[in-house]
Amino acid sequence: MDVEFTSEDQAFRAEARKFIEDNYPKHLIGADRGDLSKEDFLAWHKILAEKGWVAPSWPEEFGGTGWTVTQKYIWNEESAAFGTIPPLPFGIAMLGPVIYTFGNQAQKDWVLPGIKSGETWWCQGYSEPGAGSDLAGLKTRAVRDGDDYIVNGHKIWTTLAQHADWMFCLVRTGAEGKPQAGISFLLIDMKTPGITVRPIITIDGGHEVNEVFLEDVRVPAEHLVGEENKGWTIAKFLLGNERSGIAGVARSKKAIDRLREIARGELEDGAPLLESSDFARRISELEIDLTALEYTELRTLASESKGQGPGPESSILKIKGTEIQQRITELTMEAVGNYASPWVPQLDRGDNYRAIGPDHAEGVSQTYFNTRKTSIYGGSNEIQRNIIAKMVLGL
Amino acid sequence: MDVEFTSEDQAFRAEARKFIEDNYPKHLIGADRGDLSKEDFLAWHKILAEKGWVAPSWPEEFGGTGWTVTQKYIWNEESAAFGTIPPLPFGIAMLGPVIYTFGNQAQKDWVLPGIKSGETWWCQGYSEPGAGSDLAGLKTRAVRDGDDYIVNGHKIWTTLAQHADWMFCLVRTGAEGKPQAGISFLLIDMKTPGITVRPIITIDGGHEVNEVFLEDVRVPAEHLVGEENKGWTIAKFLLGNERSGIAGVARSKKAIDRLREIARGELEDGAPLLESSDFARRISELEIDLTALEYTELRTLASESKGQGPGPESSILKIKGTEIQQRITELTMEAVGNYASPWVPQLDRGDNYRAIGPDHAEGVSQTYFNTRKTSIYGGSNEIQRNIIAKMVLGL
Amino acid sequence: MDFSFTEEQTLLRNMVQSFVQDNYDFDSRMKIVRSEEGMSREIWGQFAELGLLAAPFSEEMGGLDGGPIDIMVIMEELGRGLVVEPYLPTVVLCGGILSRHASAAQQEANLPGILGGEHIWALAYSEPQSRFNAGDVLTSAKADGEGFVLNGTKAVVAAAPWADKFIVSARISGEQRDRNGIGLFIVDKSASGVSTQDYPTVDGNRASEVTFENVAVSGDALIGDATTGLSILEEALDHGIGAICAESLGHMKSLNDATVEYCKTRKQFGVPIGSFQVLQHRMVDMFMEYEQSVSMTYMVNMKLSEGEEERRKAASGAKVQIGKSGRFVGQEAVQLHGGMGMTEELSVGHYFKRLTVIDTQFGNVDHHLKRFASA
Amino acid sequence: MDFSFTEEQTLLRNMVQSFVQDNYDFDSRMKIVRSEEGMSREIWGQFAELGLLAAPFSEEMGGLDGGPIDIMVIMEELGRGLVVEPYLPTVVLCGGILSRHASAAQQEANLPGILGGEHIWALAYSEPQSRFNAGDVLTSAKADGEGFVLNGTKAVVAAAPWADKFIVSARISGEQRDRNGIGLFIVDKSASGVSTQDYPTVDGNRASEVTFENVAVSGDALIGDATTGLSILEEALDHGIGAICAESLGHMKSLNDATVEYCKTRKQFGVPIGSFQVLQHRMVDMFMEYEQSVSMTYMVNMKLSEGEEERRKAASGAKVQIGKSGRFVGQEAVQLHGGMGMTEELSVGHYFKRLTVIDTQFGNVDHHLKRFASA
Repeated sequence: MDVEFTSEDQAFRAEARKFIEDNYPKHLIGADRGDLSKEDFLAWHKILAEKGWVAPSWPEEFGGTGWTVTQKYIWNEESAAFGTIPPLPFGIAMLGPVIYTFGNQAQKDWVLPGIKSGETWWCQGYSEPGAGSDLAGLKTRAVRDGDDYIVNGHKIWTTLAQHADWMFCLVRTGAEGKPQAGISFLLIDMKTPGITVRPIITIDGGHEVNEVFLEDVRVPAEHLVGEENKGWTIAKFLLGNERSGIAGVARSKKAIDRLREIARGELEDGAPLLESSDFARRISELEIDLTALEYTELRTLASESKGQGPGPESSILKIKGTEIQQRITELTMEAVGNYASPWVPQLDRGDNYRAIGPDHAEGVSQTYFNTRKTSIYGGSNEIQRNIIAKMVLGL
Repeated sequence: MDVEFTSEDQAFRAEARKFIEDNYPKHLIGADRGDLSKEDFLAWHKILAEKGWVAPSWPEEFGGTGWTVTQKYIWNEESAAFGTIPPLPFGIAMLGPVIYTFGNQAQKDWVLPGIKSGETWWCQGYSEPGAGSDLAGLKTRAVRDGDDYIVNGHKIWTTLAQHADWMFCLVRTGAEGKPQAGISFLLIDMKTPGITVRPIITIDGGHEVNEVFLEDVRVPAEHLVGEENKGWTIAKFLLGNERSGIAGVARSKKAIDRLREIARGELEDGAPLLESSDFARRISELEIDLTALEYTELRTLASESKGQGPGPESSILKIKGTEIQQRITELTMEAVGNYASPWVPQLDRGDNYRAIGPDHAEGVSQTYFNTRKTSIYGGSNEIQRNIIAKMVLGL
Repeated sequence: MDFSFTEEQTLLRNMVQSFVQDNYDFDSRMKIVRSEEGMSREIWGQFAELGLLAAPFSEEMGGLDGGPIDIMVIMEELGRGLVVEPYLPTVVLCGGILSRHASAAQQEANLPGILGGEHIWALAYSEPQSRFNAGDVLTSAKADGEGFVLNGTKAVVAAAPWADKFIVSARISGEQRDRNGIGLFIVDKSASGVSTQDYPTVDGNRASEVTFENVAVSGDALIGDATTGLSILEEALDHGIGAICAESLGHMKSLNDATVEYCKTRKQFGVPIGSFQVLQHRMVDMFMEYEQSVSMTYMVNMKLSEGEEERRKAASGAKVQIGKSGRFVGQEAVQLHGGMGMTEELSVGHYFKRLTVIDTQFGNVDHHLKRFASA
Repeated sequence: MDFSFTEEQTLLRNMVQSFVQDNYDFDSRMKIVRSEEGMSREIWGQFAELGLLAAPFSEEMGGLDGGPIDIMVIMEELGRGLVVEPYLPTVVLCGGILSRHASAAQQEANLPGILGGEHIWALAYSEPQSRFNAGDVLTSAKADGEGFVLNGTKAVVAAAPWADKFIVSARISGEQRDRNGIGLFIVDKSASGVSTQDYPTVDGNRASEVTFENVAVSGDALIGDATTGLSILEEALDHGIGAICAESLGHMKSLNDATVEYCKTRKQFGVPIGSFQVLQHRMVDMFMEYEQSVSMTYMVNMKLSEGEEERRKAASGAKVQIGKSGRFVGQEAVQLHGGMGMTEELSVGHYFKRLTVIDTQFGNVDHHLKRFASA
């Protein structure tokens, strides 16, 4: 048991850092996610793709990097420390592993390259108005008609669907047995007639999620992944992967650094807020909880690297990771005091936009409001606790 | 809406205070509950009985004081501020109201005077090993045999049964319908053959609770209160009353005063612990929560005085009251630092007993351990939340 | 000791409740918030007609002789409707200062405009560096003949975009954080040298950065004197706390009702989600937070007229309670509504955002815990 | 980076685990605790035979060349059995100080007695007024010829009733809370002027108030010198933290296992209480607290040999985690066991009490949050 990095690891860290510093687009340094255009989202993705570093978690035969667990950890740390915009998760983290695990050769051949290059923007058609925590309750129907499926239904919370070229989608193809039994996993071209995307504006004033209406949408049957009615296995596989990336330790570290910086600049009766023992205490508590989470994630990664997949224990990473993110954004909002109130959501900013109060106060409330979603999405934290109760504790 | 006391109320406060100061037994000032003999427990009770003040909550016709809600509140405040040993709850708070509400004339005539005078010490035979939160699951059986019932069963958590003359007891007399349907309320003489009391030592080292074994115990049928198989109504009535006294606001105020006193005497790097901003903050949080609870109790009392009985809302008083008591005892233990460790439970103290560390540290850990019971007994705090969810929120 | 409302107070509550229900449903509210001006002058006029703007003032001043409990009743009901019209700054804060401390001449000149609904007022007291310390004042008032000249910037002044008049704290003498030497001045927004940068706030209100550049005011613009300015201001802020505590009760009650209702109807796994015990207990905790907040709100509003020390302690204690409870209730209401709670379309998120601002308004939990401990 | 145990460490764990299971079940433990002496010399002898007392010492000293990770493994398993025999004070604290900082002569004179199980040691460092500041020292060591004369009282010295030898902190020079001027002395319990008042502690251990009255020690009783005493002591306490963090893992694991098991079998309302979602989520939270504690325990024990600043931060961070988690797990285990959890008959309450003491031992959460922030 040893927490030191080998000299090889240290060399890799230097290489990773230098690559980011030399190649990360200058205009995106410190960019706010809500302000990004489609091109902005993809800029770093494409640079990484060229370098061959866009999908470190994939097996090498499909374009992964072959890095050790430690190297991946270092790469994440360096990316977060610099504050890069991570490659889009929908393709790299979500669909990619599904395709190389469950897809046929043709699907591997056309889907994986598009994900890596960034040419195809994918979105995730899972949730429905009546199927949130109870995902298996989904009602969107796909009926076979010759070589096609005809899809009708209504998806919701579809992140960044406004930019998407394709959607991977859970649909109901069978009505018998348990609700989980009749579900299939389909790939749908967003340009197909019958698809309508409606924006949902969230309480932070942002447009990140959408409703997607599907009306008699014709999908070639070759875009079915795996077997018909066996989609639930794929869905669970994907959710498991989603969970493991969600701890966000390195980004939370960076966010605490920023919080500390803000608290150093904010004054309370003339003294830096950071010197207030109450405030310092709460930052310390956050740091300690984050350290614990970091080591919990490292322990998980270590057992994964020994061939044990991410088990239900990884629900801890989701729960603790999002709780910490929420506490950081809350404390950051608190740090800026009265200047948390001014409201200038990204959507409303014109060209003559002028910040209110200190620069570091900008958007902190929006970030706080937006971050409330993290305990809801990706399987709510209540659902994650159910998973641990059932799968780990056997209750 | 007005928080001032009238001049009548203020005169009553002065009278109450003077009566306590003049009449409270000197040797019981500051006495620790675990050290009390049976006589000690009853000394103040008997003085109050003589004065006619032992049962302020009872109707005047049965010996109540006829005080207003405000006067009762003042009496509780003054009693707690002085630190009196309250009259035994089993008779005054629990059984008395049952008897004058559900008992027949003969029962009123012999039970109520004994409660008031302190001549009869009652204990409560409710819980059983298999019936805790699920009280209706009780198994102790009473079978009619001529003019008697023959009782067999096993009660547990019977507080101070080692001193009791009589026990009021829930027994199963019918086996049909819902579990609640076949329960009866019996009064049992503890000297009846077939009764065995076995002490339970708790983690604080004290002997407060017991098991009571009943083996072919013969109970005259005249000691049935209310109708056979209708005891559940009485049980619920009694639990409701138990809940409303449990907030313990005035005693918690006194306990916070003591905590503050201790924190003034304990030093941290040479300065009083009370000046540590972390510690002061936690005391303030306690005081604020207690103030809120005090006003919540006052609001409940006010609506009771308008004829509305204690509703399910009073579960708040139980939950918040016990949470606050637990936090106070925990913080008090924390205040004394290393001297929380020495362990000299009451049972082990010989005549040559010598305190370890400062006097104020004595017994603080025991009190903390003992107070953990408060969120378990009288309907656990989980059960209280179930009650609010069902009865108040309609869930 | 008495915890009942008078008959007049019950009538007042019913009146405001009906008015809000009839004229200020969620859609109407959002229309007002999104309008150019961000408030409704029509609603404000109706407030005047209903006597709400006159409620707390004495009969001699043309008012209805109400007190903090009446304000409490009004604010609670305005909270239920998430009303943005500036009752708090105009009537409670500035109106309160004028009625308690202004000279007869100042009252005669200014109160009729408030009671009649002609003028909106804003209290310009916080500064970019002051955080929650109202005595941290850099804005200067330099004596100039009989009058004063004001220079400085006030931060996040609620309702300033709509206001006709300000009460402005400014330092006549002393150092940045001295308790003495602060004066409160009545300043017309139209006065030369006053400029504002207006913006919406996260809770659907409007505020401004207000700059005073060599603004000349006459000597009778000063309320009280230079030694009492901060005391007057702190008293007003404690009254403000009493009022927003009540307002927050309206928010919490609305959120709790909406959440229980939602959980009874929203089905997952074939059953209403309200049948899950974890969610039930969460709602019980929300209910208890609300009840404890009601208690502290009653407490503070009964104690606003007590001595300074007791008033401060009551106000800080109540503000801590409301800060914590409002945060908990708001966050959990969003959580239990799931994705729907995150959308602009539902009122839930808007109550949540107003409660978030209330935690900061007049000082947050940390600030008031310290003030409580030192009182 | 590597989170796996060596084969030797796994064997060590299995050995201690079997030993505790076979020789230290709950009844045996309670018999030992309630015995006149309060510990078992027989068990202690077996520790020596099994090599546990030699585990962390270097081969030159006759040890098995283990490190903090080995101690962690041992303490975790001793924690599962609630073992009271003084491994922590003898081997980890005093043994650690001797092995790292004593002179060759001091080591030769003292280590064999520890490794062989002949001598029990106690670290006498806290004082009635010192709370959690090991540098707050009133006990004096006055130079007297080649030696020193000790006067003062040490408070709540764990294992002192059983000890043959003490390491005592005493002030050679400077003021009460100066960092410099503190020496660590080896003192025989049998030395003239040493007296103890012995008592049990709430966690089933034994401790003493130890008084030194004109106790004369020779110059070679001093470990290190007068400028490094506090540093040596703080390092030892951080090692102690690493060890009790591991011990607490044993407690938490036992409590979590017992609670899940109890909730699966205990029926109320006709179903196992473990089927109630609120209790399920409570147990999930207990599980997560345990997992986070495991992480912090690994972390601190890997960092004990790093530089002082990193070691301090790691130790304080871990102690905060264990303090909070241990408290939560202990309280909830009692709560979920209901009345049974309150009885002396079940092991639950005893784990709870030991965890309660661990929160205070070597400084509580408040203390270590401040130390963490200042590191």
